[in-house]
Amino acid sequence: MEAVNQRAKELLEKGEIKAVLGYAKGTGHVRRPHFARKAGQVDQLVLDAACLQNLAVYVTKHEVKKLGKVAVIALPATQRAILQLMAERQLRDGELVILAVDGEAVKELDSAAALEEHLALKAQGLDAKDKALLAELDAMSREQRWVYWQNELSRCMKCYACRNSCPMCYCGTCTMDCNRPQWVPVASHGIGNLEYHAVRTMHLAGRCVECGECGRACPVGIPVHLLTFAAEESIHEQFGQRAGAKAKLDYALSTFKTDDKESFIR
Amino acid sequence: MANTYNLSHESLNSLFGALRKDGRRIMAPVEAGGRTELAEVETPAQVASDYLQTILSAKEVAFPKVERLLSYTIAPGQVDLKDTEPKAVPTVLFGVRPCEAKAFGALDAVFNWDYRDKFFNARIEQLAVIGLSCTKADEACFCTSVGGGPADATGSDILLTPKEGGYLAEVCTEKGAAILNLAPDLFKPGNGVDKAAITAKVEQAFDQPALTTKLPGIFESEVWTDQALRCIGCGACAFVCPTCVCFDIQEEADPKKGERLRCWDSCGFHLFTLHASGHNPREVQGARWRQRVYHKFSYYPERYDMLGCVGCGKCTRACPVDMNLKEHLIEAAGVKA
Amino acid sequence: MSRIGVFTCHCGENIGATVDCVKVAEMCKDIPGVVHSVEYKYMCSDPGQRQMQEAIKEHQLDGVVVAACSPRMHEPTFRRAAGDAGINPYMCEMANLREHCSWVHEKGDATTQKAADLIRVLVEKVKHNEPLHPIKVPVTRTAMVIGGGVGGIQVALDIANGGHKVVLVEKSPSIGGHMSQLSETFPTLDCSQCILTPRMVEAAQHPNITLMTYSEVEKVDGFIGNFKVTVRKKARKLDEKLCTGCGLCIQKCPNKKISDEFNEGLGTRTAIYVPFPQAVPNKPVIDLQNCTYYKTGKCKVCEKMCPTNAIRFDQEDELVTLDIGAIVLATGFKLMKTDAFPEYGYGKHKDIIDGMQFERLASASGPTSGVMKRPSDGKEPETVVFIACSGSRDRAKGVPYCSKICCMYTAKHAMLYKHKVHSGKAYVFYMDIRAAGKDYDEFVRRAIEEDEVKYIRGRVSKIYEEDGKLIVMGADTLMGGEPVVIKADMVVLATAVQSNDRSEELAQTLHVSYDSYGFFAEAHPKLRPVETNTAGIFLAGACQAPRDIPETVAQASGAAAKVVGLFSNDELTREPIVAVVNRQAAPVYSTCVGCFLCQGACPYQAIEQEEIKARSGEVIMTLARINPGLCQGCGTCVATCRTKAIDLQGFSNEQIYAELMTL
Amino acid sequence: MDEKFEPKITAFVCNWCTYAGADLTGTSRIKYQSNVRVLRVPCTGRIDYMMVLKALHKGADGVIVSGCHPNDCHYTSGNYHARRRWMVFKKMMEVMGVDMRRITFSWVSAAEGARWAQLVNEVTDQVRALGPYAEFRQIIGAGIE
Repeated sequence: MEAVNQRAKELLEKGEIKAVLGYAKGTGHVRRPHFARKAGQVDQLVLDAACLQNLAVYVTKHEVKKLGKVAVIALPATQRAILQLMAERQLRDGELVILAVDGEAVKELDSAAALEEHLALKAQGLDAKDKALLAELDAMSREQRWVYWQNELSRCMKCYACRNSCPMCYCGTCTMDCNRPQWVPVASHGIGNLEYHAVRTMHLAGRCVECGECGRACPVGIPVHLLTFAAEESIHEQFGQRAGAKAKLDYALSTFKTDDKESFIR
Repeated sequence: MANTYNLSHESLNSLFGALRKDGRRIMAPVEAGGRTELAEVETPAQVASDYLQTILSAKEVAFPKVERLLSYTIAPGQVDLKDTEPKAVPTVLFGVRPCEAKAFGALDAVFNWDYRDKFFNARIEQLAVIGLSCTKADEACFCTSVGGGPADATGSDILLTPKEGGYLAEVCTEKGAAILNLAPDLFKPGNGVDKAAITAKVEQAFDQPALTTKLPGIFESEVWTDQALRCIGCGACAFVCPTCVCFDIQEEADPKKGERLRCWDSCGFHLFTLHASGHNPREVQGARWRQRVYHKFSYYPERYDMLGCVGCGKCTRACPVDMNLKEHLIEAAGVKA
Repeated sequence: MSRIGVFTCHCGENIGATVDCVKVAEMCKDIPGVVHSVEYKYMCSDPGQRQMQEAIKEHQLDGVVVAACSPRMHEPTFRRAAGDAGINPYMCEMANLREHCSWVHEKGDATTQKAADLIRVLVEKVKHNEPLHPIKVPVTRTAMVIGGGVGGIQVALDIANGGHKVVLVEKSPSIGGHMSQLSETFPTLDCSQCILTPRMVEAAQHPNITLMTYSEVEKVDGFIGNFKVTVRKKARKLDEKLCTGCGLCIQKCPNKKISDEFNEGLGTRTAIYVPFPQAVPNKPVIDLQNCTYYKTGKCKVCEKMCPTNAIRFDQEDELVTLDIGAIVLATGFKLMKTDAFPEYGYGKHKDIIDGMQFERLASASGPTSGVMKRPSDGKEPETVVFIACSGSRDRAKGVPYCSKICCMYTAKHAMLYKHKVHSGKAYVFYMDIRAAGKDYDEFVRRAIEEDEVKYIRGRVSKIYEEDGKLIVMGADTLMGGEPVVIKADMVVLATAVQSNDRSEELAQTLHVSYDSYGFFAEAHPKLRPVETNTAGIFLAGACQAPRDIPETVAQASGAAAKVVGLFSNDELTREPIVAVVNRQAAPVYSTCVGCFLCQGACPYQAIEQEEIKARSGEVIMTLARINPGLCQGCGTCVATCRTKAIDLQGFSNEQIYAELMTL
Repeated sequence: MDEKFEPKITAFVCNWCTYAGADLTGTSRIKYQSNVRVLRVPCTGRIDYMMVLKALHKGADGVIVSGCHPNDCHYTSGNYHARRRWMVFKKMMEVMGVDMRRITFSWVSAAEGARWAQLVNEVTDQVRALGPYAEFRQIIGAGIE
């Protein structure tokens, strides 16, 4: 951490960046995202196991872009999200300083190519807990899954914490906000919730970097991340593609193979 | 009119029975999958035994997240409009915290300001609140800074305060008295308990009158933008808030029929103030965050002579990025108590 | 509120017998927005159409639903009629009461109800229709023909004679293609070069044709009428303007032992060379792989010898970008090589040759000057075995399709051999004889009956060498599968016709589709055989599938007619069923976020970038833009777009949503 | 279950293959059950999964999505993109517990008039046997006070 902070301070002092985006102490034991805008504020930055949020959610916001060049203290999930954002042309090379943190090591990167190379060295996968949850879901009968999700989703009130905390949900006008026509109802009733989460999942399928931020953000504890994880894992299985791994866009849903499996098609 | 009684743990069972016999639904905090949620219960055993607060506030019993206002069918040449009669079930809200009980006053201020909202009032009329004083608090709590307290009886028809062997019951309103009268034997005369000694210590964190005075002068301050850099613009804070009343009217229709729904909304959403022209008077998240603060601490006092915040801290707990309201108010206005 | 008219057609008895049209028309009056609903015996008839037109005027209709047959049948008819009556043609929709209802269901209430439902859906759609206007695209009246074989030459000449400019691009140093390598042609046995070379010269001298030989297409941008094609002119290392084609450099080149492509490896050439004496243009090219100077840095004999100082060792490839209105692909084919056949010795026997090599052996301009000599020792072969279907119709090891030309050229080869070696014996192993064509079967019969070529119906399982002979082991299936062993001096394999090298790469460059064998795909196998699915790109000859010369030439003229037709207008009119990216007032500009995930989903590369700039010139955002010239209106991008920023005119989200809401 | 239950089937078909195929069914006078309502789109690539969900929302008991066979797409590759989208959508629906026996994906070419009739009959019979999609209907209106 000291090395990261030292470097961040240097960059700020030299005026190469306008802010450092990292984590700071929050309420109780919570860690919160934090923008250090002056060299003196860098010491407030902390980095420990309680730092969880995917900070990439901030780098596409116009409020943040307006600050000028920002350095991001990027844990692996943040790195993947930034790379995917670059592939989706939401960030240019050199627009950010990425202080890639993996355990003790820190690397300073600023391009998609460098990120891709850096990420290639690491295996991406779900943690044991989420794997177990997905397996549990998988083991249920179809009817049980329906009941499970209807039960979970009944709590959804469409606060959109899952959407807004997701680094890949950067659209200026979300499809939920499109009302001509209103494909997905605004109300958080049964069908409205089902359709919202189906659309959210489909929109993230092939783009989800599996950080799990959506699930963490949900104030009412709906494991919405399992939906995007299931979609992403299935895409990886079926097409071999993974979001957040390539500098060049490799989107599973705008590519195809002529021999994609179609046993389900009559 | 507060009269104080003692209510034993054991007598709660009978009280619940009496309430249900009277045709009332009992809503209380329950444990569900590691969360504390408000749900219908039949016996006190179902009520969560040890909880700080529910995630969502109790407002949904009077102001549900989606409610039907009217519906219609379209037949050739005519539209048959059907008013919806609010489904107001006699309800006892059991075990809500004093902050949330107090919050019904803030809701009432809006729903009965210029127009008396039929739906809200129908539900409130059928609602009785049995509050439960707090014996613990966390860092998000700040009721004492906004005129409340862990044992504040405002808004409760009966306020229970835990004590050895049961509760001290303060019957505060006529609705409370009506409950007492359902099972008068259960309420044993009693008093003299030092509530302050039993209940949680919540230090006053800031000087609210000073804050309210200061706010108009710091509207243009950079501090709101700075604080809101972290805000991701979701509606979690507003949806868990016991006093947030903003709603959106949605019409769901096809060529044969339709209905008009009222749904929770949040001023934190970018869409909230977006004009059809594309112009957005609250263009940046800082402006939206500021609106939330000002609405509660400046506009509410101006218009209703009360605060739009009860210091429950639900927003802070629900926030995915830890926007701590208390901390940010102090930082913005320099009004540390 | 919309003012919609519904016109229900009985189609005589076709609809009326099953659907209660009167009741349907009555039911439709109750649909909100419908102000006029009638039924009529034949809506498509003249009085039917007139009735609709009068109703449009009388009732001030702003939308029309014609409930009749399939829109695939009469949509243009009714749209035109609606347009003539003064409303936008695209405000007219058709409900398919015939093919999708009356013809497939029994008479009854359910069927009548379905008919009314189908109309209701379309009425809701029409309420959300927007007036659309045909898209006009300007046309550059210059065609590019890729491939300078007989097909390409024919296309070029036909277009040029039609009065339009043509750029003929050929990758090798000379035009002429495979036909220039042939000795004689079936079924007339006239000399191939004698009929082709005048055409080559005509093409070269035509004022409307620009030849670009030794050139390849690198990049194609744009769309029908407006392509931008980048061509790589490979360096000949020669100033073509100065070169007179005297050939002195070729004579003096010291490196003479290079395998000659034109003679299919049966002869040799020099490092500076023209492919064949009648080459057009008759200008040499230096083969960089084999030139002594490029290998060792010393030599330059040609430069010293050249009387006009035309040699340019420092010449580089040149990239030329051209404005082109239409492109014709005529890139031809290649033959499978003899080394593809393990049972025939993997091509290691010199005397097992392919059909094209035989052509060179038989050709008067070939390495043997037309004298039959087998490649290994130059002896006259006394027995020659021809094997048809070598690799063709072979699902296991070759290609499953029929190569089409082999039956004919094998007969021709056998005949040519017999004409040259009267005492020789010619055997043909075949699977079936496919000689469908004018005078084709007669030609084969002549080989069998007059020239005594022995046809054996069966496959050859093995060829091996023994005492200077090739032992051909086959079977005669017409004799009950009896084994046949022939000691041959030479074997000619009629190897399969395959798509040309790098044809898939070229297809990708041009964004045209191709089949699994690399042949370019036509837009419709029957009705649009010379068009590709990419508007403005056409096909001629064997690049599409195996073809013989008459077919290639016919198709070439067909493609040319398409191009000339296209060029007969100043601008093109296209259906406005295209996708559009929404635009809004500042500061939103569009709901498009510029992620460009749609680009990959577009089969036509129609999605471009557009920069929104501030007055200062600063780029505010980069958005997607659909090129209406390229877009074909499939709507794949629409379903891909997360923010619903793209919509498809004629099948918009609003329209489809409205249709769904009626269900 | 209602004895007279007749399922509502909504079909999304592409203009060039399945719609044309269904036209051929008509021209060939092959009869099939009248439960299906066809919505025409240019290409399967145009079919947004929201259309399928909306069809279910509006009370369809079964949905058919059909287009050109692989390699036959009028637009070259719209059906390939659609196929991928369906693969992911199907997986999603399965994870969410939607009854995929009610959503049928198929290829029906312009030449397969008989196949269209057969498909519609099979789907109609299957969905009739399954009964109304009650599970899905239950969530419509649920959560509204």
